[in-house]
Amino acid sequence: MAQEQYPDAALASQPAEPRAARSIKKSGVLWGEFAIKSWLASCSFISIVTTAAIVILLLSETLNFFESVSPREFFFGTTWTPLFEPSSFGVLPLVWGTLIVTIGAALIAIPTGLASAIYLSEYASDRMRSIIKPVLELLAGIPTVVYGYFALTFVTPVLRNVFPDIQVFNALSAAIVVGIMVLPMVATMSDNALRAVPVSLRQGAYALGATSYEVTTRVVVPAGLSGVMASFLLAISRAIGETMAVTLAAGQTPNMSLTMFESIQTMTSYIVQVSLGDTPSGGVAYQTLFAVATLLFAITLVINIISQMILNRFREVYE
Amino acid sequence: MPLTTEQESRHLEKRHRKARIFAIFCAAITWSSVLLLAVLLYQVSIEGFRWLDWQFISSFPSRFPERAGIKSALVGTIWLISLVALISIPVGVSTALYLEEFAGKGKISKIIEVNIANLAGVPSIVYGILGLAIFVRFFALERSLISGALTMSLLILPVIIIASREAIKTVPQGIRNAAYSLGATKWQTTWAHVLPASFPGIMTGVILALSRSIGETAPLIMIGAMTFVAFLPEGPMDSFTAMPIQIYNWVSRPQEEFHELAAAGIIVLLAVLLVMNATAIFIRNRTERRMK
Amino acid sequence: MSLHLQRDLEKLKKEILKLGTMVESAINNAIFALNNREMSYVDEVLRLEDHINEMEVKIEEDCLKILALHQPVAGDLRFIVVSLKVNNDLERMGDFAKNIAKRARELMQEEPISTLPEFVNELPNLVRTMVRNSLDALVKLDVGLAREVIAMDDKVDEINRAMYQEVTRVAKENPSKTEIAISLLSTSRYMERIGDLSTNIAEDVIFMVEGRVIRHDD
Amino acid sequence: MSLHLQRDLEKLKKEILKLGTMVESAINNAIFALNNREMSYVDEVLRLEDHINEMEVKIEEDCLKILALHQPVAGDLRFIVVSLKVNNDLERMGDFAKNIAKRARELMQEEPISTLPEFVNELPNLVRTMVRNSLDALVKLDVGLAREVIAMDDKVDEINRAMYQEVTRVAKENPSKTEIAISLLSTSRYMERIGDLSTNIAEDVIFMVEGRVIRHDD
Amino acid sequence: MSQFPDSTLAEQNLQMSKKSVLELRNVNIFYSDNQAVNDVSFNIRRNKITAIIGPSGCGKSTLLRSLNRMNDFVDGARVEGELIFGNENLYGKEVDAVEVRRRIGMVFQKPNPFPKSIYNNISWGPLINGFNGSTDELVERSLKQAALWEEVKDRLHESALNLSGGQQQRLCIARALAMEPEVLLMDEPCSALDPISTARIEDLLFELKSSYTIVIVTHNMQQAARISDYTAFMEMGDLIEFNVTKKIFTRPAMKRTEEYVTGRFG
Amino acid sequence: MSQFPDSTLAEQNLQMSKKSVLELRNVNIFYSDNQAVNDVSFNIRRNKITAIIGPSGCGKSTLLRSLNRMNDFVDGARVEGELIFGNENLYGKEVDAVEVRRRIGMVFQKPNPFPKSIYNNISWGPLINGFNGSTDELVERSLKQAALWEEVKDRLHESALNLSGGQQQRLCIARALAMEPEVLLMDEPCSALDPISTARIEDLLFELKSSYTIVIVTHNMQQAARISDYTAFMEMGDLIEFNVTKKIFTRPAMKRTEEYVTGRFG
Amino acid sequence: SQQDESQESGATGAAALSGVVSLDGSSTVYPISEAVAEEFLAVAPRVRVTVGVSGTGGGFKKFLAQETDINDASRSIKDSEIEQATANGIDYLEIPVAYDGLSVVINSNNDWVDYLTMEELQLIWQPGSTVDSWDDIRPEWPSEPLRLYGPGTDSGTFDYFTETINGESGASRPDYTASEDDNVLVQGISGDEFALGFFGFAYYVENMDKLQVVPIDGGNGPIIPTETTINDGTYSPLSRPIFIYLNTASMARPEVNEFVNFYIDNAGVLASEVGYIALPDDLYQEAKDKISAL
Ligand SMILES: Nc1ncnc2c1ncn2[C@@H]1O[C@H](COP(=O)(O)OP(=O)(O)OP(=O)(O)O)[C@@H](O)[C@H]1O
Ligand SMILES: Nc1ncnc2c1ncn2[C@@H]1O[C@H](COP(=O)(O)OP(=O)(O)OP(=O)(O)O)[C@@H](O)[C@H]1O
Ligand SMILES: [Mg+2]
Ligand SMILES: [Mg+2]
Ligand SMILES: O=P([O-])([O-])[O-]
Repeated sequence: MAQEQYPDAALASQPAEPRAARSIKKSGVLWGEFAIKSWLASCSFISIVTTAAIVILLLSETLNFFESVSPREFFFGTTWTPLFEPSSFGVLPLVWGTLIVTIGAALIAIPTGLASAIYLSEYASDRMRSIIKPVLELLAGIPTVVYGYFALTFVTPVLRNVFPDIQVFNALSAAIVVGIMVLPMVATMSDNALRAVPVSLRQGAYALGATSYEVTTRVVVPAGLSGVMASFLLAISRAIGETMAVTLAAGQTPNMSLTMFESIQTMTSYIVQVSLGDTPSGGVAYQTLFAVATLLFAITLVINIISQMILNRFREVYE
Repeated sequence: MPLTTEQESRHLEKRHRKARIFAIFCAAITWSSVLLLAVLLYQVSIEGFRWLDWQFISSFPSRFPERAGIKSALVGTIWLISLVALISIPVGVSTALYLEEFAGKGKISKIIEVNIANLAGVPSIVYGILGLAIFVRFFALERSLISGALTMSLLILPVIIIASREAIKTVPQGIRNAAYSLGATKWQTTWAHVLPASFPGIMTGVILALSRSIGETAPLIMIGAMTFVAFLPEGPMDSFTAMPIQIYNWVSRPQEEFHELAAAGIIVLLAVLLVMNATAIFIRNRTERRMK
Repeated sequence: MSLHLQRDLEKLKKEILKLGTMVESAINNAIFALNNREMSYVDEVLRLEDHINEMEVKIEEDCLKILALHQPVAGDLRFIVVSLKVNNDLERMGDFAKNIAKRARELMQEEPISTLPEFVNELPNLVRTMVRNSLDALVKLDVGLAREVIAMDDKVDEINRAMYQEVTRVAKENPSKTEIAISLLSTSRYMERIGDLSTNIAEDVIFMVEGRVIRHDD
Repeated sequence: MSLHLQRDLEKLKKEILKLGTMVESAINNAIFALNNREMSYVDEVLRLEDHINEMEVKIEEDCLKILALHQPVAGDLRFIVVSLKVNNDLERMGDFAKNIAKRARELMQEEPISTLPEFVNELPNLVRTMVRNSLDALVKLDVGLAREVIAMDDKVDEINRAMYQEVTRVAKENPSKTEIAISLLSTSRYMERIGDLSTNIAEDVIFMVEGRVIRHDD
Repeated sequence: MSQFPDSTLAEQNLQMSKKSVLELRNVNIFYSDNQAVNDVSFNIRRNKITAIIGPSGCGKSTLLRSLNRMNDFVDGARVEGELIFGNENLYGKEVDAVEVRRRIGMVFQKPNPFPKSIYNNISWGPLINGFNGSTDELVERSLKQAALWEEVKDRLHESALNLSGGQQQRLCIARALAMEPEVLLMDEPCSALDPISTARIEDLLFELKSSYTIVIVTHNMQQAARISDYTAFMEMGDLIEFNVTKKIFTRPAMKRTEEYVTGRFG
Repeated sequence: MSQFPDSTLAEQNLQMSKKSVLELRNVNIFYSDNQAVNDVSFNIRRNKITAIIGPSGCGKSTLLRSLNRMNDFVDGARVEGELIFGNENLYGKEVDAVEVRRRIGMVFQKPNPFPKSIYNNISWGPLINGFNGSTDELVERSLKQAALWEEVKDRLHESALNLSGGQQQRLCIARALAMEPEVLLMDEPCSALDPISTARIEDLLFELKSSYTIVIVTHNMQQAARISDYTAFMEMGDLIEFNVTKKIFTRPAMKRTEEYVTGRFG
Repeated sequence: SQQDESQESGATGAAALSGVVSLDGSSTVYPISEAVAEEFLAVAPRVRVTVGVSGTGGGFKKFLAQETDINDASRSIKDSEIEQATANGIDYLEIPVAYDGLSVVINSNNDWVDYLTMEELQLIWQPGSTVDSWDDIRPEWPSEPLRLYGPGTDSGTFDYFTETINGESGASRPDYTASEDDNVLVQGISGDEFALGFFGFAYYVENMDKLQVVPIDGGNGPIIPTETTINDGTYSPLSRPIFIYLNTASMARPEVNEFVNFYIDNAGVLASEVGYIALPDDLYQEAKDKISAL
């Protein structure tokens, strides 16, 4: 009988009609439940605290920086030589360097990553996929320093055979290795997204007499676009934030060169240069680090907000 | 009556050709990515294999390449990764659970969401600066394993949170309803059903996140992980070194032998990564199979 | 609702009406044959009766088909069940028309005897009206008309009883007319039965519309 | 299959059988009353007839319920449709039993006349057998038995025709017996009709088992 | 507005309150500002199967979920009016929703076994609710009640996900029964199943009603017709007719009910 | 083995081959080593609706998919025997599966519109197949045929995913019709829909059969009964009975068919 | 939590010492500190010596936050750092430990450069320099583009080079290929026929097969950097001392004291082992004196 199953002090004295006797009223506050919820909530506040800490840390020094350097020079200047004498604080070359490496990496990682994802989800057998996917994931775990040297000792020499006048340090090979580095992210996440496209859609297309090419490019990829875009954006974020490989491969020459054959400097590589280098703290030169980091933070924030908006748009379309 | 007319079949032939070319193209791209990895591994291993022996694993760093080893870095990395896992997995998964299961769909969760997405794009070196300021200096944890682990945890938390949330989202609502309708509280439901069911997806995030943290150099240097450490850390408050730092250091030495040592170090690092990923994938597959 | 079911129900309705018309005309012909001693009308009735039988089987099969294929409920279901019964009733009306026609054929051979005027005029008219009205009530789902039909039945019974008195009187007075008298009594009974069956149909209509069984209410 | 449907079908079957038993006993009582001039049996028949009517309404409602709630097909559906018809037929047998009982009551008042021995013995036996066998055939789904019932109907018709001859002869010879003769003829006709209805039931059994309509096959 | 045709009241002819487990009195349910259920009142009889039918979106599921406060998990859902269960209003301030759900079980449209063993699927609910008897017995008894014991007794510790759809649904029923609920709510429990499994579950419900009170939402009118004792017909949030099932399907009191059950809608 | 009871042959009473679009002759279908369909032979009549019914797992879907070579996408699936379509064996070496699927359309259990506009959903198939007439007209014609035009004509360029389930399924039918197929295969096309949408689609099929040949797999026997002209009953991969639908549901020739349609199985 | 277990100093007592000695700072000095730490381990196995690499500047930050005992520095402490030290009340001691020669190098295929003068170097590297082809330096040299390589602006090497050549630390033309990693520069120059660059002497020594070093004329004729020329000061303007800075307060800890002494005793030998040039002995002695004076 029920009252034997669910021992309850109030119940023991009323064996006659356990069900009617038992009340559905609350017996007290659930402290355990409350404590757990508080713990979970506080965990999620860590991200807010982290962001706040980053912002405070970066902004305080950045404000100091703007006391000595005019925002006009910083945002619109085209020469970045904060550590030279005479120094100059136009951040555009760094932004430009970041831009071309990111774009280059995206141009490499996105098409190839997507093609790989298509291969994995549409053509490869399950066995093949279960082998290739972890292999690609391994590419994501290789230390970035290693990628940097890979660029210098393998990619650039290979490139030289094609473009003899390419410099030793160049944006192109940096973009290539960063592209390789984020490729697994695009490939595996897009693969997940494409596989999430219901089989029924593919069947629907095949049943209309479509070929595999038509089904993939016109139905599956558009249908999985939301997840695919998410992977692109995450990959781009990662490419923007990538540090060591770029520093090693692209050199550290702030430069607004139009070709990718020359050495450039990205914002991240400038941040490493200053923070791991020789610059004494306190001076304007040191504060540039924070100004650049703040700008980078702001850029990634804007990209993220825009991409959230884009993603939400796509989500609405494909439910 | 033939199935197709002459003109139709010509058109069809064209479409078939396109499809074939596309399939071959995609396969070629994928295999060249795999090939690239092979080239990379080959590059690394021809340089490093010569040095890869027990002596290398079991020795501390040295100025003599033939005596130098990766022991302290390897142990440091294992310590670091374990601590990072201990810190970041519970916190990350808790955050994900909170956002998916407990928080409403209000402004605050939206803000937290954008926040986390944004943190995923902050360069690692900035986390280094943050870790130095907060853990090393403010909390006076010094240049210890725990400072490194906390910093690294902050760095990878967004990845774990985002992946875990996606995994939790895929848990069918039906399972929750089933538990609630049995008179379970929210936490009982979450703990007994949502969490186990989303486990494989969470593991994927953990793999990606820990892989990233195992190879990160800059933030560790920033918060002051050592390079030469000739002893093994015994607790989280000890100073430490880690494999990427050791590798970075060797690589920037003038002597060719050290470059080769670096390659050997990379092989060890990849092996650790492989073991870790394999374990995680194994656990993931096992739970996945149990779920199926 | 399914067009298919709607179509099938429409078709069934039409068939029932057609059967009704056939039965009505068989009854009319039989009565005409009886009153006017017209042999050709007897033949017509026999021919019709064959068609009525065929039609009845077809309607029953259609009802079965609709039940099996569309599984109707509520009003639709009642309509099918009523159709089954009306179908049955109409076929029996046909049978009685045939019987009347047969008696008419027998009576043609004999000298006519004088009988009640109600039997010659009122009864056939009453019965014909009942049949027509019951079918009308079915078509129009007119409960009022159905109740009128039911009310008419009393008059029919009354005439039939009167006929019995009259016929026994005739037979007793003139034993040689006994066969004719019995035949006439039979036709009267057949007409009374047709009236009864019309009453059944009317009751079924009420059941169909109101969902209430009233046939044993009296 | 649904236990629910199975249960309802079982119940329906039982009810039909019960109705059959009631009808059979009404017929037996009516014939007994007729042959043995037993007034109490007449009353019993009238009492039974009331129950039969109630039962018939109930069975029809149950059939409707099963059709509406379970939407049976194939064999089950045919069973319900046959039940509807058998139900109807049994109720009419009940009506005829009542009529026989009423005639019996009339005849009791009068001197008995001698009539055909077949009418007194064979016809009632035949009819009773037909009723019982048709119900048996229904219960056992015994097509052979059903065909036997159908075959017996010819004999019944024959006796009925003989009775007509006999009755007209008696009435002619002795006009004062005309009423009695007509009453006797009526009871004979009622029995013949009961036989017909048994034949209907037998035909329905064949339809149910074989899915073929045979009633107008002759 | 709810409608109680006279004929129904006449037929029921019993003291409702004694026979009723749950009484709905002027229940209104809102999603934010949209009203999904309008002023519905009827009683759910003990040891009977009550079916709720009606066109898609008429509020069947909403109403059903309100009966064990599963609506609490739907953002913006709000229930007004009284739902009396054992002298208490389910939505009273003092009432513990967790306890309500323990006492009023639910089975869902898609079978949703936990990805655990068959045994654990059944024992989990009672265990978290403090059951300390023999779980072996409990599991056996529940599975027997759900007519699943024979099929699974040799593999109680295998994953519940290896069962067929129909078996899974019966497992879900067994799981709900293990809590010994007073009322069992079911939202289209057979719509994901093939006809054989559906027939099994319908038979099961028929058996269960001797000990439980069952409320079932179904799109399948034939199913409602087959298994239920009472049927509530809803349309656009209104209770159009609540009646004995036989009545609803042979001679409904309301024209709209007739139109719906005969398929003449829209 | 397939069974053609005499009564059927008598009733059909026509030159089959002229009236048949597809002829199945001793069709066997295997999944790797498991045989899912055993030696099935029957003809699919032009401008008729043929329903395939049978218990879960009896091979209905497998058989249906074999009719337009959708089985090609199932690993290990193998079809033996002859499926004659316009004098050619569908599985002949010379036959192009893409072309087969163009001529024999298919509609699936769950509505699966492409996440594109309504207009593009319809025009896509013909366009990739080299259609070069007026797509506007094509879209309008197809939507009208699928009885959807009135409901969507003002929002042709909105996403098809905004449609209700029933509308989506009709869109999928329109999409298939736009290819002007000779045969339309449907695998449980209404099982995901509510009764109102189901009724709409059934009505639609009824209209369509004047111009198309339709083969439908359904779990819902009432549906098969309602809409089809011929019914094939399968069990464990065998074709037990192929007959006029009315026969199957009033007096099936085979005992097992009777048992199945009356619900006495297992 | 370290405790002094022995107050004694000297080799015999060292074995009993325990505690932590932490070094951080320049990557240039790191190899020497590592070598010292490694050797020290042999005499004082229970002392935990840690050496970090966070650059001279980064190292000073930690040093001035009293997080380290010793800072490796490839340049002298700067004014801003001195101010901070005073503010934090830190007393420190600079100890030179070795010389690092700056090598000016060219591609091994370059057959026209025989030597460069300090003036030419300044011409090339000064801020606003317009020299971008070899014949801008000397007209007889080929009219080919001149591509420059050098350490990143943030390294001690760069500071020293600019100070020496251009007269002001950090004053340089910015349009050269920069990398913080000298190995990377080696890669660059060895792959570029028209390259000219400079970096630490140790990296030249390890890559002599790939590059040519340019003799520098500092006024006394072209001199090639070698151990000898650096050690005796003849390769004068472009060789610099590298240092360790010690927090004098830490010297109170015997293990630090012991370590620093050990460092100075062995710096010369170990420096040359890892590619640097030992200081003249008297400089080491001077350092030892300063320490004992504490
Ligand atoms: N979570 C929700 N938020 C807002 N509105 C809702 C929500 N759930 C349901 N509704 C709305 O409430 C109404 C009733 O929905 P409900 O799900 O109860 O219908 P239903 O009768 O169960 O329909 P179905 O038969 O399709 O399951 C619908 O108009 C629906 O759109
Ligand atoms: N891809 C497959 N690989 C192996 N076996 C399969 C595959 N698909 C189906 N089968 C097997 O083939 C048989 C027939 O399956 P099929 O899907 O045709 O049945 P069905 O009649 O459509 O059933 P349902 O009514 O459940 O859809 C089943 O035994 C099934 O297990
Ligand atoms: Mg619902
Ligand atoms: Mg199927
Ligand atoms: O690391 P450095 O300060 O020597 O460049």
